[in-house]
Amino acid sequence: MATESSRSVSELIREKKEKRSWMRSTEKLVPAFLLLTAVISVLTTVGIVLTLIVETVTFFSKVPLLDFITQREWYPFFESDPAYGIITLISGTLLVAVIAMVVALPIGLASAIYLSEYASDRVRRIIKPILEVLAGIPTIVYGFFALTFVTPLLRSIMPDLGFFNALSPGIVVGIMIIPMIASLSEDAMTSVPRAMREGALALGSTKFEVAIKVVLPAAISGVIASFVLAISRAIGETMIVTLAGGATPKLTFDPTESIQTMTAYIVQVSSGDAGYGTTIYYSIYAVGMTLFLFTLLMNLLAQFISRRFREEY
Amino acid sequence: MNYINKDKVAKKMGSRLAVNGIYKGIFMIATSFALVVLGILLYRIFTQGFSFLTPEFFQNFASRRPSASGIKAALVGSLWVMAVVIPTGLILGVGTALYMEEYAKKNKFTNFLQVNIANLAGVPSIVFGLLGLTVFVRYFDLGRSILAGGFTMALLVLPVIVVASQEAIRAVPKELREASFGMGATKWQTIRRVVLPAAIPGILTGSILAFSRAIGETAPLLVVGAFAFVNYLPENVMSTFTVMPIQIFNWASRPQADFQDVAAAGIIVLFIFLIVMNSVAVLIRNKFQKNY
Amino acid sequence: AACGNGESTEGNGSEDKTSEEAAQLEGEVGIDGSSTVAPIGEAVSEEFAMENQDVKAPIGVSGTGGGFEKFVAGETDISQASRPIKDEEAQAAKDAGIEYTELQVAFDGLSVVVNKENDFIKELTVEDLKKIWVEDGKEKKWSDINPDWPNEPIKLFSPGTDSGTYDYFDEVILDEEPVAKAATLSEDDNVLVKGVQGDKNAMAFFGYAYYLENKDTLKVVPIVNEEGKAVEPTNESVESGEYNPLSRPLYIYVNNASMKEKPQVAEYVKFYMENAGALAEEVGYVSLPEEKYKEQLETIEGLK
Amino acid sequence: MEMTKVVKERKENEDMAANAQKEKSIVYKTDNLNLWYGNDQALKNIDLDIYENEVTAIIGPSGCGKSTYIKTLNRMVELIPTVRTSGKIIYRGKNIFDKGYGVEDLRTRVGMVFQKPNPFPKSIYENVAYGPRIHGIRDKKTLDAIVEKSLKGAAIWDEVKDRLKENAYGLSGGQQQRLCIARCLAIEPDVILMDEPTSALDPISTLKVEELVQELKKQYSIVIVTHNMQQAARISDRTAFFLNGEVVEYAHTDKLFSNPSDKRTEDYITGRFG
Amino acid sequence: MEMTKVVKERKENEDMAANAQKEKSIVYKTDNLNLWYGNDQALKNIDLDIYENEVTAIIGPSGCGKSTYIKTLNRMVELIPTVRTSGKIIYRGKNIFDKGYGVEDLRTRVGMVFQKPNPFPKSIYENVAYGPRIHGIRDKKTLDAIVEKSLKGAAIWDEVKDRLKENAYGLSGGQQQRLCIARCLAIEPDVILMDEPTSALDPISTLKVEELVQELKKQYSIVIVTHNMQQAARISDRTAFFLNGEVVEYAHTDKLFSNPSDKRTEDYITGRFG
Ligand SMILES: Nc1ncnc2c1ncn2[C@@H]1O[C@H](COP(=O)(O)OP(=O)(O)OP(=O)(O)O)[C@@H](O)[C@H]1O
Ligand SMILES: Nc1ncnc2c1ncn2[C@@H]1O[C@H](COP(=O)(O)OP(=O)(O)OP(=O)(O)O)[C@@H](O)[C@H]1O
Ligand SMILES: [Mg+2]
Ligand SMILES: [Mg+2]
Ligand SMILES: O=P([O-])([O-])[O-]
Repeated sequence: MATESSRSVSELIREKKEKRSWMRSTEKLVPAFLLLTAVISVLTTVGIVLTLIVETVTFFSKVPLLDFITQREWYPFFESDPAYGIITLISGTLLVAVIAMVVALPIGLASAIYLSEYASDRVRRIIKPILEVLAGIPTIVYGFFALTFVTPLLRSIMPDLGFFNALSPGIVVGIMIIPMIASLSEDAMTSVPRAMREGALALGSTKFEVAIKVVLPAAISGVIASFVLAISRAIGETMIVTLAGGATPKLTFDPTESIQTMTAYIVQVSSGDAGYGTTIYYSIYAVGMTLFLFTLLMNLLAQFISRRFREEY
Repeated sequence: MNYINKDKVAKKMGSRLAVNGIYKGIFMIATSFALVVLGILLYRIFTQGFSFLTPEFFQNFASRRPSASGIKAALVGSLWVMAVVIPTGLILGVGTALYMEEYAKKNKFTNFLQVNIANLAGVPSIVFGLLGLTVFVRYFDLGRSILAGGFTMALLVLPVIVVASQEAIRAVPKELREASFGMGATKWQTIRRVVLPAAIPGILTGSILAFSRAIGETAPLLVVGAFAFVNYLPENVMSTFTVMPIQIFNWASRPQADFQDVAAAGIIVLFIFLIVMNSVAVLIRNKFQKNY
Repeated sequence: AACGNGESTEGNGSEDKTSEEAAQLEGEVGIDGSSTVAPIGEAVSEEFAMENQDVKAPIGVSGTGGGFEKFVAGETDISQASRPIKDEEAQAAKDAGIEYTELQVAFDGLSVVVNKENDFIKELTVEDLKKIWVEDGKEKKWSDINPDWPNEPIKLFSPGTDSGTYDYFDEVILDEEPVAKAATLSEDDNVLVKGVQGDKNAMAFFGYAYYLENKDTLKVVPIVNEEGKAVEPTNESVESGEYNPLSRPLYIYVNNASMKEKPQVAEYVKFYMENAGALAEEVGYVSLPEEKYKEQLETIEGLK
Repeated sequence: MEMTKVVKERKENEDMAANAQKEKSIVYKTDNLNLWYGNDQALKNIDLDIYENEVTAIIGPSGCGKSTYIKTLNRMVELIPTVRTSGKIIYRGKNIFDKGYGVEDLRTRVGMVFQKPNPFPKSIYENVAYGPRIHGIRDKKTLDAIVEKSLKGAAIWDEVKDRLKENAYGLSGGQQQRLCIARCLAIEPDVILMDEPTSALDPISTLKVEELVQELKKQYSIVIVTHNMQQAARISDRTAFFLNGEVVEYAHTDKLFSNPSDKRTEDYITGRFG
Repeated sequence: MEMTKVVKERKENEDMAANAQKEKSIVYKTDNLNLWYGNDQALKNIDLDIYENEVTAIIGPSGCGKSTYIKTLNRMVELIPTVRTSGKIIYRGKNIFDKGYGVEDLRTRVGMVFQKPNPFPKSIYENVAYGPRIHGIRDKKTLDAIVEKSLKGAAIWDEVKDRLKENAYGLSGGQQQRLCIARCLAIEPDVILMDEPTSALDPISTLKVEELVQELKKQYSIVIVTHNMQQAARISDRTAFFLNGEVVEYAHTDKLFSNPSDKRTEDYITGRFG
């Protein structure tokens, strides 16, 4: 280690340093730029809320808010006596969401448990990408699947079932969100420390006992959050219910009946005949706003749950 | 004074093991359910659309005659839209994630940002369509262009990219950052030379999945105003366009039965796209997984 | 639909103008509007592009109302419509300073269909239809219409309430009263076809094209016209106006300023009028009488 | 570092124990055990007998296979998918690698305490009751009794008896570790395996756990891995010195520390490496 | 554990060094340093001088604040947002806590080696070239020279010279640690801080690193945290014994191990706790 050359490196560094005063400004500019990108996400929300609010306000100048909340029928197209009872669309939306959850919750959770507790690394590596493909299938494809496969199948089992019903799209929406629940819950479960599992196994637990009594309780916040996010996705789902749910707004909780969801209504109107400036046109924003509030509520709930019940380990 | 009766414990063991076995079976069946559905879906679409999947299908524009119909404009349109979505989504998404993970202090604003991102992730895609129509098409006067559609889709996938990037950035071991800081590196040097390279596989994996979802989205682009019939290729980002899901939707609502099969062929192409993208994501993930 | 007229269409197009003239045209023609009319427009654009490679004529399907919205905002040159423009829309156009011309492009014969197994319906009057479809607070049974018919509930399938097809039916049959609440609605006419195919007590109405395509699996109901004659929708009966009141014209609305300032738009509209008849039949609609197209061609000549 | 002193201080206890050793029966007999992680051999030809009601210490530098060996004794090592073994481990007369040997059974009878305390994210009570519960004990009274007895056995009862319903994560590291020991005692095991149970603890907690181990050995056979040679000297009856996956020396603790027969052992215990 | 012997074996070197010590200047002067993580005080009234071209060892039980202290010397501890400090650390005449004191500058002159080898997931070459690069050195020739010199300085050149382009993760733990030392040498620091640099290494690698430290001290001042008292005794000139965030005793290494002046130090080095 010749001192001569050693001197040169430290000196070089010092020398370069003086020349590179621009580095200081980079250090200041970069965070400013990054902050800007972060602010865009806020602007997006602001944009959404503004877009919705402006038109929604116009809507409520034509239709009293009270009617919107209390009426039990949704017949915007009857020019003589239109009815705008949002509860009708909400019931359709919830009906589909509930059916979807009945399908997706047990299956998604069971898949998550299988993947995180039982499956070998190799199996997991094969199945997870397949689930991701399932999650990435365009919803319009699912829509046709519901219409041309699931509905006829259901009708062959239940001859009384209408051609349009809440059941078929509900089931297919459920299938669509299985991967979401499976993958988010699996993440939550695999992040439960190994030590916890080892502790339980060392006491003579079977894998099932480890999964149900130790891992699941420890991961419960993540699991519940995945449920809530999935519900929110089910509520926001558009094409499947548009295609297979019928377009009959109805205040019902009978899954065999045809219904309309909030999203399906928006699609119906925005691809339909309603003229700009009509009450119907503004109604899609009021429905959009309701939908936005609904999903906002679900998301806040999910976050609250995962924060409130986050286990300390 | 023993409380544990060894015999009883031994006897119980059999039934516990049986329960374990039964549930393992149930869990396995549940997992395969999704796979079976995927199988049925693929089978139906392939048998229906396969006969239209000819080379001409890729070379032709849409036509009133099923046999002359092709997906060229929609395929290229989707690619153009992705060419806008990917850079926009990555710059905004990774930028936001970097800001939140590396620069933001733990304060109310940061917390608000995080909540905001999570909420955006849950906003129905059709609402993004309304936003895109109002802001990009009308307010910024971009018209019904690829740029307007691409920006709308970029905002739609933004939350997913942000969350995936945040996770990837967080997963970069603290030790690597320490090593870099320990040598007198500045924050941005550390990020650019250590954190980002190490996080890129994770960022890409999450982002590709987000982009592959964008490829299949119909509703927001319908609202923003992608055309349903286009018989030319876009020239630049200001061109009008159509995309695969909209073309498929258009075919599927035609009266002629043959168009249903053309739609199925379109779905196959879309699927191939998705599977290629997902495979790339999986490859990246598997290749870089065990680096540290 | 028969492809029989395809070649003659192409022949028609190339006769009228020299190819040099066409090659000079470029730019975009903005078209949006009715999803019902869209297949005709698409066929026109497809043929038009063969001769005018540099003109872009994409078609949007925002629906008749959505199309007018864009038309009024000056975003499109041509708006396709499955019904005439409404007063409010016309007013909005006036306010925006948009002048336009209405052109008919084809007929659609709304077809009333029932399940293939339905052997008792021979014909229906407009009054019968109204009785069946209007909302009156009761469940509809076949026997309510005709005591000889089975005492079974009727399953109704209708196009979405926001479609031009529904609008037209509502106007001419139901006198703008609401359709029965029990009716199942869908935005996608193929879905209605499936609904009727699958239910022996089903009845639906939808565009002529969807009936033509599913002729073998559906039974079409002859409708008693104003002259008291029961008529089935066919190309002839629709074109001649014998099939009434359920045959309706389809329209395009053309922005007059675009016609003047954009040669490609003028050329496109001209091409449309020259070929609409043949192309409409090819995609499942019925052409207007020949004279009607001639008449309209003259109208547009005056706009250039 | 007056190791010899430490050892001498224990002489009295030792004498007694030494006499008893002849009668003591063997709990675990390890016979030519080899173990591979994938292609890397982590254990080589291990032969080792573990005696009833004794504390057997395993020492050696990092990576020598201590943890691997102790985890093989209750087949926990099999959780790592790449692991392969050859040879035998005879526990109470049966080879634990035999086909059909119930691994849950084995682990019920052989408890384990880990390096880092790993209580479940449940209440203190539920942590201890977990084992009895999965083995089918539902009766509240019995469970209460078991919990109390186990916590007493782990010398932590007095500290937690008033807050049994609180989450175990509220306890200090040392308390958590004793809770884990209590959890392990609750199913009344035959053998207790401990992998560096005090390495994450402060000196006072360490002392408590050490005292506890001395107490427990009256009822249980204990195998303890430790980095800390003083600890091995203080609490164990026998010590095995591992190096690179082999047992270099296995002897009575006082013999091994005062008069090691292998040069490597001597180097290690005098701090020449490790 | 004949610590005294170990210490004696080093006497010869020591004598020489001891003479030189009077003239040695102070690199770091810590003056009444306090440090809190949130509300928990981790360092209490630390006064400590670190001398040029010496190895200063810091020992003490787990959690006593060793890592915290060493990370304060190059202000790395500030990466944890809750940290607050009071007092002074004078490095080469300037208080590093002064406003306007360039923290990047400080860290450029004070290198650090961590407990777990933490090479970047890049090639061996790029790992070493990282420091010079971020400081603006681009010239390929100069970089090549620096990389070679640093790898030689860290006694790993011969092992890696043929695979400089390979990923550093392909190296063994011991090699990785020496690579990290090379990386640190590449920017020619004045002081090198080492936080338990051998605790994750096997005995042979440990030996190599220890020899390297002895070599490096000719040019650099070294502060080393270690769990291993033998190691402190083997390689350091002075030793500070930390307990609960305080410096219990700070003295020449031979003095501290052979004749500690504090009872707690004695207890610790004789293995009565820890
Ligand atoms: N999961 C694993 N996969 C591959 N190799 C492993 C694994 N676990 C341990 N090893 C290797 O097996 C050898 C023995 O490891 P083991 O953990 O048994 O050592 P140890 O003596 O307990 O060390 P320590 O004192 O650090 O805990 C080591 O070389 C280690 O690298
Ligand atoms: N990031 C942190 N936040 C809060 N407290 C911390 C943090 N890091 C360390 N501490 C606390 O500060 C004290 C000193 O920790 P430090 O890591 O300096 O100990 P150490 O002597 O290096 O221990 P070890 O030998 O285990 O490395 C401990 O009580 C520890 O719990
Ligand atoms: Mg170990
Ligand atoms: Mg430390
Ligand atoms: O799209 P339509 O307006 O014709 O229903």
